[in-house]
Amino acid sequence: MIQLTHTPIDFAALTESVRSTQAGAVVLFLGTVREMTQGRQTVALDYDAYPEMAEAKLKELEAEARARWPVIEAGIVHRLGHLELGDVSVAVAVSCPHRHQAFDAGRFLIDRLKEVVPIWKKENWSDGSTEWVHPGTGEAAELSG
Amino acid sequence: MIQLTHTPIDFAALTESVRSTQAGAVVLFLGTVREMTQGRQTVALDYDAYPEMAEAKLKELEAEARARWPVIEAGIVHRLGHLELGDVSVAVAVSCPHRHQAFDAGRFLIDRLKEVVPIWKKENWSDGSTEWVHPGTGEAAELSG
Amino acid sequence: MKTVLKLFARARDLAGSPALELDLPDSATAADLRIALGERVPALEPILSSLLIAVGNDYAAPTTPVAGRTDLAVFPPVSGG
Amino acid sequence: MKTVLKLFARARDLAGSPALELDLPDSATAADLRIALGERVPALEPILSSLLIAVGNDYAAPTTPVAGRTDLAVFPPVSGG
Repeated sequence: MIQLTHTPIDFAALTESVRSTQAGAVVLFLGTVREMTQGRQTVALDYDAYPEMAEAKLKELEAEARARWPVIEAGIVHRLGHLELGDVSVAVAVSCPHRHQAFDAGRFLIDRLKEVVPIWKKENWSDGSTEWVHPGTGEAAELSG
Repeated sequence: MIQLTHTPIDFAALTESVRSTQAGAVVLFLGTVREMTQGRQTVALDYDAYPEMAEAKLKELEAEARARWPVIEAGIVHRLGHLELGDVSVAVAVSCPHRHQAFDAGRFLIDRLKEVVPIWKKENWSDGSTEWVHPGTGEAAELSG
Repeated sequence: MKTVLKLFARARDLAGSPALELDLPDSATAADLRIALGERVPALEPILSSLLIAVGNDYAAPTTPVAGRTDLAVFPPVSGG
Repeated sequence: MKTVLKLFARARDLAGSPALELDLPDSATAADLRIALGERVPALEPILSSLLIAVGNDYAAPTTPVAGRTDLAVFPPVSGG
């Protein structure tokens, strides 16, 4: 399942959806909104996306993972909009016959998601300022998850 | 949380228990009962343990993980008794500030669990035979998860 | 040719608009689009060189033709997850 | 000295018992225990060399003293997870 959502992510349901009697291993990754980043305090994040392309890229990533590992089921859900501290921003679930396959596929999916899927976060710092996080622009470093 | 249980593992509650505003990443690993192993069909597994030592070793593993990675929260639950196909035999949840820490710590915990924690599985094959899985004894290979 | 692009995140904020229409030569590539965009919206200058350009759902190479497309998008490096 | 050990998994099945009591010399080590166990329970022979020995909650080295302990455990390689 590939999904962008403005409501809280039901990671338990996502995990259930990838379980299978063909799989010996399930790996779930959650990205959650962390309070402290290099000494600065976050109070909230806002996520924006280019939805059509983001969904297309997520489907491509799932296909790439299936080509590289014996993935039984996979699901990726990314939340958009305003997130508070501790909220789940992204959930990646994958099942494979063996555990190292599931760990490798799960890590691949979240690593690549952060590189190629057109989604952006804006920091709401505790001093009241806001700042888009755009790695490599020299304006803000890649700080999350 | 370290726990051995004879009832189904509530992996959603375990995952919730490791979430933290200090963490940007949560990794959950589930071991599940797989039907096919090298061409043989499993109908069920029975797990036995030396409970006191198993709990002590699980606590040691959590301490080792905390010494190696900035673990915010960690939990390991292993089920014992009779498990059907698809049932969750073990759940490992860990939260860390960053995702690679959480993946590495989670993989370490399940890898080491399978090496040192005194728990054993007995295969119930579809031909009606049963067989303890004891890696390296020359009697049965390490076949799971 | 009339060429339409969407803008996202800080690029949208700096441009003050979620979309732009440019008139580009028939031969225009993604590299040409970047230059034209900098001339049209000087406020994008601080991030112009790092902007990503997408044609449909795919990232464009500098040589990818873009003139006349209405499914272009321009945005800074992504930060989801 | 009276020495008590628990057995698990296939070791318990082969021995037909979850626990055994052995009389070992005061100087007996884990290595000595393995030999004594093989003599006492010949059925364990197929897995004797691979059996793990624990003292309390820790794995024993071959030189670990075991005589007189009542918190010993003997079991085949683990397969949890």
